[in-house]
Amino acid sequence: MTVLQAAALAAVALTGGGVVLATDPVRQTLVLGVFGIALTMLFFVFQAPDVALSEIVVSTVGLPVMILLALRKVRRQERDRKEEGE
Amino acid sequence: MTRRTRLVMFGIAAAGLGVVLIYGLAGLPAFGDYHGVYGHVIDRIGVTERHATDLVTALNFDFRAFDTLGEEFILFGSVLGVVLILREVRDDHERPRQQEAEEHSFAGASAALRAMALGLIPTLIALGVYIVVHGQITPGGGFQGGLILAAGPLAVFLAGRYVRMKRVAPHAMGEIGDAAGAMGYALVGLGGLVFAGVFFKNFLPLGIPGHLLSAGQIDVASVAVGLEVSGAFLVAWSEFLDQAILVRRNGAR
Amino acid sequence: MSFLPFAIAAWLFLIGLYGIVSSRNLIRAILSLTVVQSATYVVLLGVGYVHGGRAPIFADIPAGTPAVDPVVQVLVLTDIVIGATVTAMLLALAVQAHKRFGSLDPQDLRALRD
Amino acid sequence: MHITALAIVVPMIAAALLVVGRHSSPRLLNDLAAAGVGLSVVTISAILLVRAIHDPIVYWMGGWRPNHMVAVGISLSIDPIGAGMAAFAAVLVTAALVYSWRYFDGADGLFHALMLVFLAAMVGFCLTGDLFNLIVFFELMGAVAYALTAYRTEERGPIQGAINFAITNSVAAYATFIGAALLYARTGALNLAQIGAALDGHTADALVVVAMVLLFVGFLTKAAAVPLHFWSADAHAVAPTPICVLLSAVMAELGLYAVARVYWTVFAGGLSPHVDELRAILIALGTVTALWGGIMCYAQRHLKRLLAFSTISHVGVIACGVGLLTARGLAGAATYVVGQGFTKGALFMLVGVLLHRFGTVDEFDLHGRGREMRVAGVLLGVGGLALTAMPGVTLFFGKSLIDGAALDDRYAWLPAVFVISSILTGGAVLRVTGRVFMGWGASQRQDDVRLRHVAEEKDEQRVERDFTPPLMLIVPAVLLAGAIVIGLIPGALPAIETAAAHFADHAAYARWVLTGGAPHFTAVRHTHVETVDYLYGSAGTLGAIAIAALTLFGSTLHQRVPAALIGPPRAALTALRGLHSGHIGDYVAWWTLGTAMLGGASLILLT
Repeated sequence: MTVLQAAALAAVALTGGGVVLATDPVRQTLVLGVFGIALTMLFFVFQAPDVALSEIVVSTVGLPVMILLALRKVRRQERDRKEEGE
Repeated sequence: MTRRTRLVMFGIAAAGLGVVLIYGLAGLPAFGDYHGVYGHVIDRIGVTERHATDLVTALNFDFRAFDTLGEEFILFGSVLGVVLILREVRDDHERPRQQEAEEHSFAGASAALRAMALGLIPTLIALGVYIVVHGQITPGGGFQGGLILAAGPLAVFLAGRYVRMKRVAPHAMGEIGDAAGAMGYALVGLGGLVFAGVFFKNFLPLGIPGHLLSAGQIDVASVAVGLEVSGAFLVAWSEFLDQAILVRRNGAR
Repeated sequence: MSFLPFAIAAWLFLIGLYGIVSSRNLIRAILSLTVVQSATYVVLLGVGYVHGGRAPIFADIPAGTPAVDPVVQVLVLTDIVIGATVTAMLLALAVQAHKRFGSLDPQDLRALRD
Repeated sequence: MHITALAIVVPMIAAALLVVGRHSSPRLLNDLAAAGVGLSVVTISAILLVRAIHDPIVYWMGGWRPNHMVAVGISLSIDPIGAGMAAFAAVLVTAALVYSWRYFDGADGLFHALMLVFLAAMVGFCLTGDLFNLIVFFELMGAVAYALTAYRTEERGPIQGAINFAITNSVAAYATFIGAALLYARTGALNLAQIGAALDGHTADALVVVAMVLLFVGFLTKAAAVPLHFWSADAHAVAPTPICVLLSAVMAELGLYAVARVYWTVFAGGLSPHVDELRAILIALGTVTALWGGIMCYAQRHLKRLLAFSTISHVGVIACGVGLLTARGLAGAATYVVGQGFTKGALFMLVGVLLHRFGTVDEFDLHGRGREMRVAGVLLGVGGLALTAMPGVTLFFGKSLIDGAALDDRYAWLPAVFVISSILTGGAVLRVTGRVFMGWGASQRQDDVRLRHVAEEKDEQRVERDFTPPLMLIVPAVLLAGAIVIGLIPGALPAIETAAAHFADHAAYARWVLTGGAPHFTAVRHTHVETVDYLYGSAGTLGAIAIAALTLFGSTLHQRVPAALIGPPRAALTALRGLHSGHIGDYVAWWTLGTAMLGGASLILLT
């Protein structure tokens, strides 16, 4: 195993744990993006460029857009509910 | 179960599952020592018989094209699912927040960001198309390219124009692209059945390896997938976008 | 050292499960689910790797060059699409759940208790 | 055969067309088109079944035939059991589509499109001969089912049910991915026959056993075996009725079909030295599932949840049939699947009739309100009796075969478990029939709080109506007729026994798939229903009638029993019910525990 591969694996392990352990959802989304980039690097050093390309488009554009919009909706709902309650 | 009981039970169970997983994975050949027969056969016949140089794409759209058919319909079905799940909210009791809908600013998009995003659009589209049609030669293919293509209209939104994005990529158009792409992919398979006698059997000229119009059905399949993926992601994004922008009429404002 | 990729896959699988079990926010559970899934990518690609092998793209390398296994890469591609779409659907469900229950904490989702 | 792939691709293309035209096409067109496509898939599957009975069919996608016994493409490997399951699924999807003509007032093209994709997924799942392809169709089935479960998004139950369904089943699917990766690493193959051939002659080691456990756990999650079942009672209880029919009558059974298919094609050779231990594990699992489901079923008053738990109980019985790991047990399981599928489908549809009419599915709310609905009442009663595996119905013949297989294998106590399952599940339906359609028994339960979801939820159709569309009764009547008659068709049972024996022929499967040559099967000895089977069958039916009568008319009985005798079982039942908390964290924790236990037991006993 090359140093690059070991480093990419370590990055995946750490950021993967980070996604789970991050408390704030927005921060978690950001960590998820970093995790996606770590996976992409791993796929590159595993000689899988097709997979790496897929992973990068999904994890930097495809999913974060949806997650952030969903979070925004949730937050807005919470605010509306609070205003209604007052 | 209380949270505590749940976590204790999970802790014990996870330790057990960890042992099971490690036992199983320990039987794998050492990392880097793989000599599976399937990959070798594909390496041998992929270029000669399919005239494709990217064997992953050749597998995806030819040898194992049938898997990809299932995959495309997972995408298709899930996006229908997103539409189905979020559909109720767009009826009469919700409407776009006026000021934001007309000139939506995404997280305080500055002028510089807008200019950048606008500049991004043609680049994204060109890159997307390139990746879709070169799938059989170099890394990439319908899925990756399609997603990048869909990011074009998304950049319009980043540039701060919600309504304009809806005009550039109306919801119905995304939906039709999604369905037509999925169907197109199935039709590639059916073409094989009609013209070559077997479902997904190549019925198009193979061309010269490395050239744009090579590898038979792979290119057509890749374009169909690209269409589907860009439609699918547009629909999904715009559903979530509607969610984030629509508000209840009887709400605070 | 040659076991490292697989050990990390097991770690991702279990830590992801922990994230779902311990979650007080559905969106966090959904993101943890993607971590569970990434374990499958690492196993599959780890299995098909060949020391010194090139990517299975014979555009700029001569035929016969040792290459890593292309089959597992196709499986991972399918896997990624499945993951992204299921995540999208779950996010939509989470948005609806928040609308109906007023909360994303699984503890507050109480429509189904026996 | 040229039409082979059409069974899968025709519903897919139709689904895409329905989506393209969904904003303009009228409801009637969608209904007719979807049902028409369903019927065409029934026809294609039936043709495949007839051909496969003659000789199994291998269809290599893309014309990629195996290269020196190495599969480069994906095969559909079609034998009578696979084709029969596909036809069975297609019949039930078509029935559900016809039933929903009048059921869903608001259904648009989305519903029909998703149903057709669901159909394509199930047919593909039954016919494929490739491990990864099997998993892809497994996921496709799941993805569509999650969406359909959440169909009524304006209510809370469906949303939560769909979330629990999707998360649990996704985790399960990821486990199957790892299982497939392990087998691919060992054998370099994805075709089931080729993997099996590569594993033959080597004693199974930890890798093979863990791969098997991960695959089985994935499939058993969809089948809803205890303790991987928690999601299913939720999802089956909240999905719209036509979807419940498919989840309960087809999808759960397909999970067990996959266990059987993968065991016999892949593992039967390598695990043959440890077949007794594996049998013990699977039968333990099936027994717990059958009893747990039965008890929970009888304890319900929410009718859809009641039927959901009854499916879990029957899944336990079928798991025992498969788990005996003999051709006879498998034949019994296959027959049982058909009988239970048609019966359960009809029962869900009849509960749907009550929901359509009265806007509730609570047993006590409905007390006596069905007196005018004679047809529905008779049908529900007949369905309840069929569910007890009364002698003569298809379920009875299936159960007899499994009983026989159990006695062959020194599991003499297993028939008693099945009788208990019949009594509890059939008795629950008979109890409901008596209470709702005859007005027997109490209209209130004093000692029990109302279920939260009944109390808080408006049901899927809150309006009350004074009519029932005839189709909503005709379709379940036809299904029930099928559930009663199929086992009586001359030659049907021997044909199933032969098909099961061929299905279980590990070596022959590898040969006919990889070489394409005609298989040489050994002659199959057919069995007969014996007197003791009629005894078991009657015991189930009479017991069910007795327990239903006791519940309805013996309300003062429990006051005469000493409290010391009644207290502990009641506390246990409360505890058991408390486990079904609806909390996704609980469910995934249970899933982990179940997987760890199954994996631990397998590693200890099978290596």
